[in-house]
Amino acid sequence: MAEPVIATRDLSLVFTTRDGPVQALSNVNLDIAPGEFISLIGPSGCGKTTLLRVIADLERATGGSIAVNGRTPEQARLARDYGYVFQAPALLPWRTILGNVQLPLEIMGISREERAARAKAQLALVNLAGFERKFPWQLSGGMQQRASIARALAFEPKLLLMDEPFGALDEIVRDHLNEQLLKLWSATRKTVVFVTHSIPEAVFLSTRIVVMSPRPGRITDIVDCDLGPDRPLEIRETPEFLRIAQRVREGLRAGHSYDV
Amino acid sequence: MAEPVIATRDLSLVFTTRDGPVQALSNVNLDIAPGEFISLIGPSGCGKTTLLRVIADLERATGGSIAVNGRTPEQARLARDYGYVFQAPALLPWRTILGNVQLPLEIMGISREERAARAKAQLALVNLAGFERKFPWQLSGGMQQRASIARALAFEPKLLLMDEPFGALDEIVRDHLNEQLLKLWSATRKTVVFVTHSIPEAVFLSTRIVVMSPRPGRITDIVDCDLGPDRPLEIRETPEFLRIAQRVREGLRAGHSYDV
Amino acid sequence: MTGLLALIVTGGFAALIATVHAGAGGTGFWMGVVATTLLAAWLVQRLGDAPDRGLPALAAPVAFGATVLALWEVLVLGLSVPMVLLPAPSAIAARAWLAAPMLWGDFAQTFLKAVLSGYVIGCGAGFALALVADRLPFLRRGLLPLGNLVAALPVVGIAPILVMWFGFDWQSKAAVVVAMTFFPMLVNTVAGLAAAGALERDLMRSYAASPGQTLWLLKLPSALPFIFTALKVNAPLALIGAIVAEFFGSPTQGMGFRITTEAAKLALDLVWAEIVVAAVAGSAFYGLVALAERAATFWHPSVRP
Amino acid sequence: QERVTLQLKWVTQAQFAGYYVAQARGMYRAANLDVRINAGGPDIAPPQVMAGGRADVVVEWMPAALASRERGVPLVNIAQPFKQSGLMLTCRAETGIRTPADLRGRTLGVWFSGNEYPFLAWMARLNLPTNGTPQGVRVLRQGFNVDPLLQRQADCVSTMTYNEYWQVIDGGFRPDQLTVFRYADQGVATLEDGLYVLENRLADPAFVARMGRFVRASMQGWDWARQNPDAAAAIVLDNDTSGAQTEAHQRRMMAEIAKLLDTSGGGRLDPADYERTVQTLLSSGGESPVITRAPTGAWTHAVVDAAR
Amino acid sequence: MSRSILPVLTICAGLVLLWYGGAIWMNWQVVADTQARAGATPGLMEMVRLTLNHARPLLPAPHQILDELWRSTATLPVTSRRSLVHHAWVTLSAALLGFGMGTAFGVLLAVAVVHIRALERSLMPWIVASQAVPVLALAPIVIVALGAMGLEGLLPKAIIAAYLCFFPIAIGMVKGLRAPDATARDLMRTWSATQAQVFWKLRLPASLPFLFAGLKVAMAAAVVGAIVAELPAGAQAGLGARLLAGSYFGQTIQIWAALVAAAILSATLVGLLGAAERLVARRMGARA
Ligand SMILES: Nc1ncnc2c1ncn2[C@@H]1O[C@H](COP(=O)(O)OP(=O)(O)OP(=O)(O)O)[C@@H](O)[C@H]1O
Ligand SMILES: Nc1ncnc2c1ncn2[C@@H]1O[C@H](COP(=O)(O)OP(=O)(O)OP(=O)(O)O)[C@@H](O)[C@H]1O
Ligand SMILES: Cc1ncc(C[n+]2csc(CCO)c2C)c(N)n1
Ligand SMILES: [Mg+2]
Ligand SMILES: [Mg+2]
Repeated sequence: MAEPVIATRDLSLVFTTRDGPVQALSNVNLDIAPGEFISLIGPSGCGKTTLLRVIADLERATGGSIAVNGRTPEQARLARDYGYVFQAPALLPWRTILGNVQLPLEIMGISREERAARAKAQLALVNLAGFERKFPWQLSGGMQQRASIARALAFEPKLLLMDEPFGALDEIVRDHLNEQLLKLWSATRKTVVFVTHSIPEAVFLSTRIVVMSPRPGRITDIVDCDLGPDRPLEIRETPEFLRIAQRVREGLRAGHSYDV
Repeated sequence: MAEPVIATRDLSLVFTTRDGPVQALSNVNLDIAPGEFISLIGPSGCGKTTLLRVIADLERATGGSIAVNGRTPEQARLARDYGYVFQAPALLPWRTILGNVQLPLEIMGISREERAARAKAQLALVNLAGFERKFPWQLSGGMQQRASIARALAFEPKLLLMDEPFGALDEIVRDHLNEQLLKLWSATRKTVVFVTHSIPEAVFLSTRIVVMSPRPGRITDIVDCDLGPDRPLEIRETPEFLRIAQRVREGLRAGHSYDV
Repeated sequence: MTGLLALIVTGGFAALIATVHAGAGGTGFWMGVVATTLLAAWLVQRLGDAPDRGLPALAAPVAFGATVLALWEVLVLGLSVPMVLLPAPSAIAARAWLAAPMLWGDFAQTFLKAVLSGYVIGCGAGFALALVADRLPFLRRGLLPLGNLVAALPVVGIAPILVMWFGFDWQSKAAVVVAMTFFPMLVNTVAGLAAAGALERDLMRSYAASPGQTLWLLKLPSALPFIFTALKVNAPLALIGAIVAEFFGSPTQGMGFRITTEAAKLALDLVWAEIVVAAVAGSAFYGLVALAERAATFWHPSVRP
Repeated sequence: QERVTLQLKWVTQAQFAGYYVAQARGMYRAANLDVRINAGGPDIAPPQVMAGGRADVVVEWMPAALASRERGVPLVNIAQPFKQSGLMLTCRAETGIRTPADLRGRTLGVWFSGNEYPFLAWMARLNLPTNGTPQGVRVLRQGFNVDPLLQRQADCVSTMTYNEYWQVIDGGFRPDQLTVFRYADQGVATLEDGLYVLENRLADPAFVARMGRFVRASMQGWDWARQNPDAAAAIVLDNDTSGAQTEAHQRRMMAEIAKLLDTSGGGRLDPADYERTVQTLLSSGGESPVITRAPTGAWTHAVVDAAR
Repeated sequence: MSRSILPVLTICAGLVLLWYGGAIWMNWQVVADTQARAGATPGLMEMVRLTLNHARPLLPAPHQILDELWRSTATLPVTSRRSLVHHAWVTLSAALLGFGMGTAFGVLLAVAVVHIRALERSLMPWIVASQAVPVLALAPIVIVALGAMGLEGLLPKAIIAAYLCFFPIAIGMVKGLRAPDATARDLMRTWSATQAQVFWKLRLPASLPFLFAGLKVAMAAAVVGAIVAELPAGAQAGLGARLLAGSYFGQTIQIWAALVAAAILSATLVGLLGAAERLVARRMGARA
């Protein structure tokens, strides 16, 4: 295996709050190789976002270690190793949609023409052509979410961290974007860490699925997902696909506190 | 049929923006009878939220007419006829989770003890017991969404308007909450208007499914969903269920601009 | 309907003013005053509820101001308030008309020279220090408490010192304006720079944006509502500062110079003419800043329709 | 006891020693008066206080009193304890100013608020324009102190013999390093601290009688202060609520004030002094003259006579 | 709080050094003039000593101010008329009363303006105009007029302080009360909350950052207002009276001592407001 893009050893994170500590991550051990597509799946509040934030150097682990591209998360962040799609759209209200998508490109000093061209291409990809000049509050929730995806894709990072990017989208758009993402991934061999709540989506996209469970947040299962690089939408009806999905579902259920 | 809870006639809504008008709703005709569970489904940006907002008197229609419980939406709002779960959690950052859930009860002048009791019960229902004293930013995205559901349920309205309440939740929690909602609905015979992106969820929950399509937002299909009041989770594997789901999927696809 | 009401109110006040100038009084007169005032209040209320843009938006404040002026005239003359306490608007206007060239000279000296330069420098300095403090936490913790100290320096205390340092002409007045406008800008900008949301900060962090980029692209835009608050508060404040500073030594021109010297001579009509100029200039200044605010913070919930 | 409220024109200092002495040493009480003395300050115009009904009698300079008379507050001079004017222009000798003619082209600090008229009259007599042209003088509105002279922002500043002049001395000048022009010597003196009341109240004989007793007691106070300057200064100091005055300064001020007083006539105004003041004011010109015509009825001897 | 002690001390030390330099530089000319007139030719060290101990300096040295502060506070009983503590108290009481009145008025005005559209249109421009009226010009008239109505002592001064300090609060609060975003307002609408409920539960909490920024500016303005108002009230007592007397007698050091006292006074008050703000923010769940 090539040098992992992300390598964690006994990674832990405890939030100190006024009414006591909250253990959000506990002994997370995970190696992610270049070009992998990893999905994180698990009950709400199990630490998926927190893990992504630690990788992105937005949160500092309180125990264990983590390396991103062999460096500390901070060095990786400063080197602009990753792009991050947040769980909420986080669009700046004073910028148009086009302006928002161009924001990272501006920060990275890309020329005006290229900026506009790239941003427009990405907006078209997420089916927002024609909305360039609208302001965020003039878009529906799903449209805002798509704009934020376009923003993360626009600057073409080697590592993509995506926190439930397709949560607010309907099945059809979601299928479309799943296909687009898969195409992008196999064409560019990006590494993707992807948080989702949809088991079929995880199985359809991933090379490996990491199942987490809450209180304290930890990894309970890692499911290999060797469906090969070529995945038409119809693959979702194959027995192989359904078998993996079933395994993930069981892992998920096991980690749950309900007795469903 | 009893007097409809919601009745729209050629309802239209045009937003005027700086670069021209946006037709968000066009000639929507829809009658919803008491005790119905109606799902709105449709591509992102097709006007689902807008329709809900018109019903809730948060947006004024620019054409056609609408009656809620035989009155104008404004009268219905002032009579506190409905509860609304927004697409974004919209929790007040300076209130604890418990404080947020109690807010509508405070406004409706319910006594302190009952407030606390009801709020706690709802928080337990959405599996947030133990997080009462946290502030919103200390919760994960899904937990915030659940808190906002608890808030809308806490004041026990006769009409529930829910805008993608379960979008940010994993399958297991979602199944659980779907069952709870169904139980609540069949026990209290509330009228529910429910926006979702999940076809199985819509079929599982609804008595009728309204399929919408964008630009301009309009109703393209209304699918009856007569699975009866008693719906175990397993009903999702029955041919009847799959047939209805297929019909909805087709309606959805037809209204889409992609040629998938 | 509104037009008719406006006509009645205008006619009523015209009649009252004519009566009072003719020297009449009595119960009937005062009942007329009360009735007309009530009608005027109703008119202002109606105009205030009219749509937002264009002429109607101006009608309400104009009607309100005209009412106040008419009442002032009627009351001052009707109750024969001595001129040295409060002159009637008509007397002020007459005096202002005669003294217009002098008023203009005073305005140029005080407003165009001292206020504008002091405002720009003072707001600029408060803003710059806020930026520095935001960037360097060490300075923030050290400078802000000291910034509070500067804010607390009363004009009447610093004005004599600054006149001593910067001379009698407008430079010392500008220095006073700098000292007065500095703190509101500092406090508001610091609060504004802290107002950007956590998620948006994380976003900039994820881009490894430089502090300058974060400032320019995120913090400054979200600080704009606060910054404009300071700019608005400072607009009239700057004017007061310059005028007051002129009380402590000045050339023989300027609004503050005129106000004190004429007040001591009990030429209150000229004093009030000068005060009217100050009020109009201050409001116009404020109005310009408020217009700029609407344009620059169109996205803020308080401005968004 | 009858109440009298006296409004001073400036802050508590030996300039007003007579009134404080009359109060402290029981002269008012002996005249069956309960006198309340209100200090003034830069923002207090005694005529305005009078018009607001907040004083029975005020200490004011005659130019300001005549101005207020023309503006509808008819003040009437009832007594004039100060015979001489203490106003002067003090110049740094090193600038080469020796005579009034040397003032051409200089920067001068002048007190305004009505005090500028004797100055303007003087400049008019010297044929020096005051609009800042090189052939004339440049005028600054001086604040309350002599800093402009010490800091060389002005060549000359206005001073009172009893106050600011000594601040210049304290500032490190010897008297021979200063050139002093007394307004009195230049023939442009105007009457300073006098006692004024509202004209309409003089119609009331009881009021005239009360003011008569007040003036007599005040003049007794002045007489005592003139003879016991150090003790008078101490009494002034007792009445200084701001705690800013110093004993040395007040003693010196009292000594100088004594030179301006005339207690012999019981405070009787000399009509010749009045005429000279009016003439000076009328000859001053300026863009907003303090008075535009000779006033009538601006003084009365009725009160002083009643005091006999 | 304790984290800021070191930075404050460091910066103070830097400022004091700068100040000494400034004092030498600014007072040089005056001292040189005096010495020349006295016919003396002091050496460099002597000149420096003289500039730092001049009785009527352009800029007094810090130790001169401290000395004056010490003399006028610690060495006198606080009831003495020469005690700066006494004068500070006179000013403080008027400032606090004025601050209270100004805050109440400013907040009420903002509430009224946010809720009654007609008011915003008709009244607001005139409120703005009123602020451009120089108080010091009006103060004598206000004091005389109030005196004619029988109001004397503390109240007229407090009214002038209030006049100066209500405006920043009103402007900030109008902004703050309108800060809640559309979703939060819609939420309250769905519950058909009354205006009062929207105010207490949404607008007011959301406006607190604006309110505190306004309060801090207003606190400083109230102290300034109280001091300004002391002049037409006869400059009998208070820091304003000390400033005036100092200016009138050319006692630069006394002016500076009064200035520093005023600055310390309102910085303390502003600091207290800051502490209150942090307390409130903590209770409202602000991040650490
Ligand atoms: N305030 C507004 N101003 C202008 N246009 C608006 C505004 N709100 C919504 N729109 C437009 O109206 C259309 C419908 O929006 P709506 O929010 O109802 O969509 P939706 O069906 O809820 O989508 P989603 O599933 O993404 O939430 C969109 O094209 C959107 O851009
Ligand atoms: N800033 C914080 N302070 C305290 N606790 C926090 C903070 N952020 C997150 N937590 C807690 O950490 C746990 C994990 O949160 P996280 O956001 O990682 O969940 P998640 O897996 O992303 O959930 P979801 O699917 O709902 O988004 C939760 O219990 C949450 O309450
Ligand atoms: C505003 C104003 N400034 C200065 C003076 C001049 N003045 C007249 S009497 C006096 C006190 C004597 O030392 C002073 C300074 C004034 N009258 N009004
Ligand atoms: Mg999350
Ligand atoms: Mg929506």
